[in-house]
Amino acid sequence: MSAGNTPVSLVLTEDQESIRRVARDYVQRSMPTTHLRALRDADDALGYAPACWSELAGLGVAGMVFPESVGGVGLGFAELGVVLEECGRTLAPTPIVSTVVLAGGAIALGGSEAQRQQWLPGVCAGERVLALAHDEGTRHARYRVATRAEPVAGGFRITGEKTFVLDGHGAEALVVVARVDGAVGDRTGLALFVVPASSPGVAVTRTPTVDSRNVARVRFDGVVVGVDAALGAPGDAADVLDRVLDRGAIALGAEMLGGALEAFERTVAYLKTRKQFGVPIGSFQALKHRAAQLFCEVELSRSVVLAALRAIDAGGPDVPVLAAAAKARTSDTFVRVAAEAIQMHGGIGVTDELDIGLFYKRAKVAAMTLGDGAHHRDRFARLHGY
Amino acid sequence: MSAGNTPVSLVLTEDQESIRRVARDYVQRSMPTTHLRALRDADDALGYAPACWSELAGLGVAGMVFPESVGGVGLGFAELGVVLEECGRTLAPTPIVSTVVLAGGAIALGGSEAQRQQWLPGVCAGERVLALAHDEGTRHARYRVATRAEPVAGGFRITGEKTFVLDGHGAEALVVVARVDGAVGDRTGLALFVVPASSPGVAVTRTPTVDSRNVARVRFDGVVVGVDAALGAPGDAADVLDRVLDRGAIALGAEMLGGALEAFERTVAYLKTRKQFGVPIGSFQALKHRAAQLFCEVELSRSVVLAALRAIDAGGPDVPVLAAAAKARTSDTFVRVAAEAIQMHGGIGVTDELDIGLFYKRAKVAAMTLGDGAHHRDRFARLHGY
Amino acid sequence: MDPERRGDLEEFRASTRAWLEAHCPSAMRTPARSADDDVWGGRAPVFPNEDARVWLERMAAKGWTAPTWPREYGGAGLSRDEARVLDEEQRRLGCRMALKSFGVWMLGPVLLEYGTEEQKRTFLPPTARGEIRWCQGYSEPSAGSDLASLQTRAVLDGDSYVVDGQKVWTSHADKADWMFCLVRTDAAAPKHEGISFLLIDMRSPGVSARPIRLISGASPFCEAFFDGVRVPASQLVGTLNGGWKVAKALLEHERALISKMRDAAFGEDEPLESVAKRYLGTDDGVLADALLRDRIAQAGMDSLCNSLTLRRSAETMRAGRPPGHETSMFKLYGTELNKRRFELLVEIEGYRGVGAEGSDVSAEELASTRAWLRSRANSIEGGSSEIQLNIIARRVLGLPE
Amino acid sequence: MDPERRGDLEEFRASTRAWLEAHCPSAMRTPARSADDDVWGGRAPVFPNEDARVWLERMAAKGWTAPTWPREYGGAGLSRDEARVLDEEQRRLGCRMALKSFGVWMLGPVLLEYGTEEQKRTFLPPTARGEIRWCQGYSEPSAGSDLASLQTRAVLDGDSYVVDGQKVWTSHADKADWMFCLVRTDAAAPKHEGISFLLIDMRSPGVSARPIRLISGASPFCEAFFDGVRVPASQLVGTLNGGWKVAKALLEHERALISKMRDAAFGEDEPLESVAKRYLGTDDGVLADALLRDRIAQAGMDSLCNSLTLRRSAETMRAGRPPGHETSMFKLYGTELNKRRFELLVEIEGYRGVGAEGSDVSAEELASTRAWLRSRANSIEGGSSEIQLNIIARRVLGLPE
Repeated sequence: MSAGNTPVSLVLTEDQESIRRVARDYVQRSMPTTHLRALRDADDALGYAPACWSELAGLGVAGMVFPESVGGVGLGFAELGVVLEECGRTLAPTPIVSTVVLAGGAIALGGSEAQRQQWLPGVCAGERVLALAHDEGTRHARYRVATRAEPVAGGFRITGEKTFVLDGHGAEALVVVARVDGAVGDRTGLALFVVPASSPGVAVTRTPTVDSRNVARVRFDGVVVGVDAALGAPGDAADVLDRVLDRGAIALGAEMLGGALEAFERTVAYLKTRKQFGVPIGSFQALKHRAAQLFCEVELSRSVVLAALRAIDAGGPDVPVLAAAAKARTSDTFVRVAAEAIQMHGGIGVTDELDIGLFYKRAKVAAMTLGDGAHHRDRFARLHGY
Repeated sequence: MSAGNTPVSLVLTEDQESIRRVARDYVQRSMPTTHLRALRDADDALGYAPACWSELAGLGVAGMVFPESVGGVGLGFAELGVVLEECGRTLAPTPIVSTVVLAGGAIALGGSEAQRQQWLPGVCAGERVLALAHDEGTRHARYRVATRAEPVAGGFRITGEKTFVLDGHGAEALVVVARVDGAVGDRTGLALFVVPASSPGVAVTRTPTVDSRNVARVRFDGVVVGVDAALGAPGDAADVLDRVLDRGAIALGAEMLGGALEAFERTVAYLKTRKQFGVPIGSFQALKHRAAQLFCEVELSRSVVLAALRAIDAGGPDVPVLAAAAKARTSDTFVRVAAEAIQMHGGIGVTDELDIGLFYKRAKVAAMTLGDGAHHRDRFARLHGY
Repeated sequence: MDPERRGDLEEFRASTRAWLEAHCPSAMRTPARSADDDVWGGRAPVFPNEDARVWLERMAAKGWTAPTWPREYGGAGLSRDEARVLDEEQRRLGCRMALKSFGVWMLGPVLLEYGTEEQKRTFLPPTARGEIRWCQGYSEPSAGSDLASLQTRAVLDGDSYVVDGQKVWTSHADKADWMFCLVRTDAAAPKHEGISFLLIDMRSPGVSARPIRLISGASPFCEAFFDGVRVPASQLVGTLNGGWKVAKALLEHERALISKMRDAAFGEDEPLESVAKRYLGTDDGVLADALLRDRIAQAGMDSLCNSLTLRRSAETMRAGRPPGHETSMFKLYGTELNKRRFELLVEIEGYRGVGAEGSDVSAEELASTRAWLRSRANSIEGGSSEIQLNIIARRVLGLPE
Repeated sequence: MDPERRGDLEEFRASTRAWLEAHCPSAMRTPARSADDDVWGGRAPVFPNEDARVWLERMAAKGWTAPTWPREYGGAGLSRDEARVLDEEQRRLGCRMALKSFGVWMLGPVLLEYGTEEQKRTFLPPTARGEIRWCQGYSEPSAGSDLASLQTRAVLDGDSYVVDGQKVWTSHADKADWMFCLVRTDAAAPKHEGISFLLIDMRSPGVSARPIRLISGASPFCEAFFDGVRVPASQLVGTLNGGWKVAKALLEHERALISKMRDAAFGEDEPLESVAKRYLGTDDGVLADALLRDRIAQAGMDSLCNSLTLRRSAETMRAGRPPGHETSMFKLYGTELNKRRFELLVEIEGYRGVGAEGSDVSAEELASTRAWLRSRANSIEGGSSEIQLNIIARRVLGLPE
């Protein structure tokens, strides 16, 4: 990022703008916020609509970041980020982050050609939903893995419990982070295994969250897998895990950017129309100043998300730093914008009837997912050696 | 502080109100902010005016919290706090905190009757200025004492360097915190010694601060003192030190409350008179809301300072918690109020001609002195067992 | 306080304590477990158990459900100091509140000041006995913070007012017997001068109510609709078009109530640090997360400072000195503190703090999630934080309009 | 950018690099140690050394002190892209700025747009050569953020304006040769419509200037006084009473300049974390103070995000799309970041960050203390943060007046 470089541009290309138009058309038409409400009110077991996911896959979304050799479109995260931002605007639930970015990413980055060919074409076609089973406690922590994978004849026996597995309740297979060596918290000794959800000893419990999505608790009770289930060499998975989690943080950041933009724009529109004391409330200077400050925060979020998405595609060494900055900033900004949106909407802002509360709930849950602001500031500092 | 108690009142008594009137009359007349400016512009070596200190002592300020048996007035910290608040309003520099509260307090709380009789009557008369030599690094830390006191025949040999010794450059004697046992950071093994500044091996360097006061760096280079220099049993001084530092934090908090009140009131007055765009700037809602928020912060500061001062007098077990809360809150509030005062005054706020900058500088230095907000939140948490 | 009065007060404390110990059923000395344990009275009262009914009857018979009201109106005629002692002694014993009542807390004081003798005799005694359950008809959809721009009309027709319009944010309108209500009686007058204060029987034809769902789930709030509702003119409180004065007086009582209840609520909850120890663990006795620890300490300190300020304000009033317009400060700061507390709680609980119903979180965790979402409304309801800041700026600081 | 243009640009980069390597004296490739190393030019220029004089002469001869100005006015006629390349190549080599000049940065662009041909020929070439040192006469004591309420009067008398009044916050007024100045030429008109833009020779009889002392110590700012100063009418820029348009255009340049210089300044300072490691120490490679560490990381991230946003804005403009009113955002955020940075620096240094002159602190510590105090003015000067927020709210968000 230093001066003198000619880094990738932060302006959308015309192709990216047309991807945005297509995504926006689809999402606004087929997955507006009423879509999320319908799933919620039906207490939907999946938390997303397979039909919509098929249609999105048909538009190339599921295979966007994968090469044509596995059935993908061969575009990049810059393009996927545009789609995620549009999904964020309507809080549209999709398995993009779980299946494409996290689990699919782990297979793409860590798997053999055979494993890639086994799993990714189905992902690109929108036919296979996968999940990354990583976290174990009440919050995200990169190397805090207690789940053990013990060598047995011809494979490993996996024992442990995973929490907050995104889309884990509907996944066909789980990419499990387990430990073949070392102590909880160590970066070394980690391994990734692809485990079909139907394997004996796998128990998946759906745990719906307040943002009307579903995550899962997954127990592995001595689940035996073959050596061919391992992505890369067991014990050396940290590099792949880091890359996958960085990409997940950036992708989720793009979705959150969309949510923040939408909540902010709806609020500005409300400030212009809602009248109190005979004038639009947007003419009150205190609210104006707060809105202007939010604008700055949102714009800064947009820049760092764009830069982080492009850094993935460019394969630059700055991906980890930008991932930390993007997730920290979008987490803090989305929560702040949504909280202010409620306050500025006044009474109706806290009713379930208005969408604003949905944005607030999503902001808080998404902020915690894959690490909140404090988590990523810690990581940013470590990456800078302090 | 629990419900059902009948705790000491937080309302000033009539006697306390008259002490306030006397203090205010004197301070406003003899030590307005021009007094501090004069000392600053003359690069005054002491940083306070001995003549004023004599006059304040004559009004009973120096002896206010000491019993009549040592020449004191026999009142309490509630009364001294009122005086400190008035001094804070004009940024009047006095050795109250250094001599009366810290060093004098150490002798009163930790000394033998002989030591009390030796030092305190002079303190009460305003004739003796003392200082507590405690901190060693670049910030306040209660038990981070590396200065050693090694037993020698008939006494101790003290070696170490102290920083930020309030009024240390003009003190006749120093109450030194040294370690007879244990490691840096231990609460055990501490001792307090009264060391005349003229002792061989004592080197005092004045280190003026940006708030136009003076503190000192004091080196003890194998300074030999007799056993009678020790306040209490060497090694067991932590209890006295804790009480002294709590009192210091509360007293300084009272002074900072005065500064915050004054900076705030001057700003509110300016908001009413300064016109921009044809109207008083105090009619702009964004500034109004910020002023109203500051008002709340200042009022909360006032309550906790009053409660803490009274808790000292009542000898309650809640002094440490209230000291931490009072110093944390006044530190944060004074800095915030003074920074906002500059911003709301606009251009003239950053000129040396206006007093507002003096309040800001004082706020920042006083906030660091005896522990800033973060320091006291840590302490508050420890006192609550977390 | 002079020694004689103090002596009387200690005597009152002793007798109060003895009475409470003798008459408060033991089941009523355990903490309420949920809102289901609250007793609101009314025509069709709901009691969680028989003890709750007995406890209300005994307290009402003493006049202690409305302790400072005159005896002839169902109160006990206690002084402020005596009422405080009664309150302290109930807390000491852990007594549940015998009656929750907007009528006692909010309507009563203004009826005592502005009501006719007939209104007082009609409404106060049954209110104190918990036989009338009241709701508050203030807010309207198009009014919000600008309460005085309310549109619900009342037109005099013979000896009745005919009321048409809609209220919103009316707590328990679906369960209340009567509503105290602001209506516009002069559309041509400046907005503050055309408002009147009416008491409306919720059984009147044309009244309907519908609960509002909040982001936190079901709520006691309702929309209430008035369609040609006839209200006897004798149910006007204060003068025609003079309702704004009554309304403001009542708002002061509401604000004081909110900050008082907030303060009380704090004491009952498990301290944040204790929750945090369970979820985050400790190193050497110190919470393992330094950043959350700092914020928990900040919240603890601010809560302490807020309580001290409430105490100072009460003492200032008791000392006979004029209080500032502090209710706005307490409303503002108390609600912001509460929001901060629940945000912290959810962050401490992490993934377990954002579970929805049907998840495997505990009842306590689910309750904290709901409380967190519910708390977002604290800085909006009862006069938004922005309104409180305006009031402080204008009335306390004297900043120009 | 099309490939051909890109090729040209790379050719320009190569030749520029070669020229700079050949002509920039080696002493001019070391970082400036203090403001004393700055070259401001003027009638009586002060150079820190002979190399600085040579460097200015060489750059001025190339037209590279004002690279985008047309050649006939002393510039080099470079495109924006070429100027950026020149800038990048100078940074790459670590070249000092050959000339600091309000004339080049602020006056030049508006003179090119609004000046007469004679004014351009008279003032631009010597400005580009560093022979005229300019100061900016905008602010006035009673105006502040309400710049347009300025009071300094200019009355036409024959072929001269007679100027009376006072300016404040005029940087280097005591050292400048000329001032570009806003004056009121029609007291009866609405305030924005009675303002004109004048160029005033500071040697004119009746002009005086006095430096202002700030909370951080001595400053380049002055008060400037005008007592019956005669200014030839030919020195009016733009139309009579049409000065506000010129003034606003110039303010845009100033704001862009401030955010650009801020951004540049960041790169030069030692990172906060590196200072923090010295003062706070580390445990296992991690800064020992978790709370300060978190704030340092936040500041680092925000600074990164701000730089990325500046880059995005520049790229948007280069891509030929309309930029937003982003200068206000950059002014606002950049100055708040700078304040935050120096507050953190002082907190990191602790007691050694608040030493006054005469204390035993190091020169770096003293400089950081001064920079911290000086930074308090950042959010006031050049349009306060409040003004920027107003602009964003109105022009970017379209919120009503």
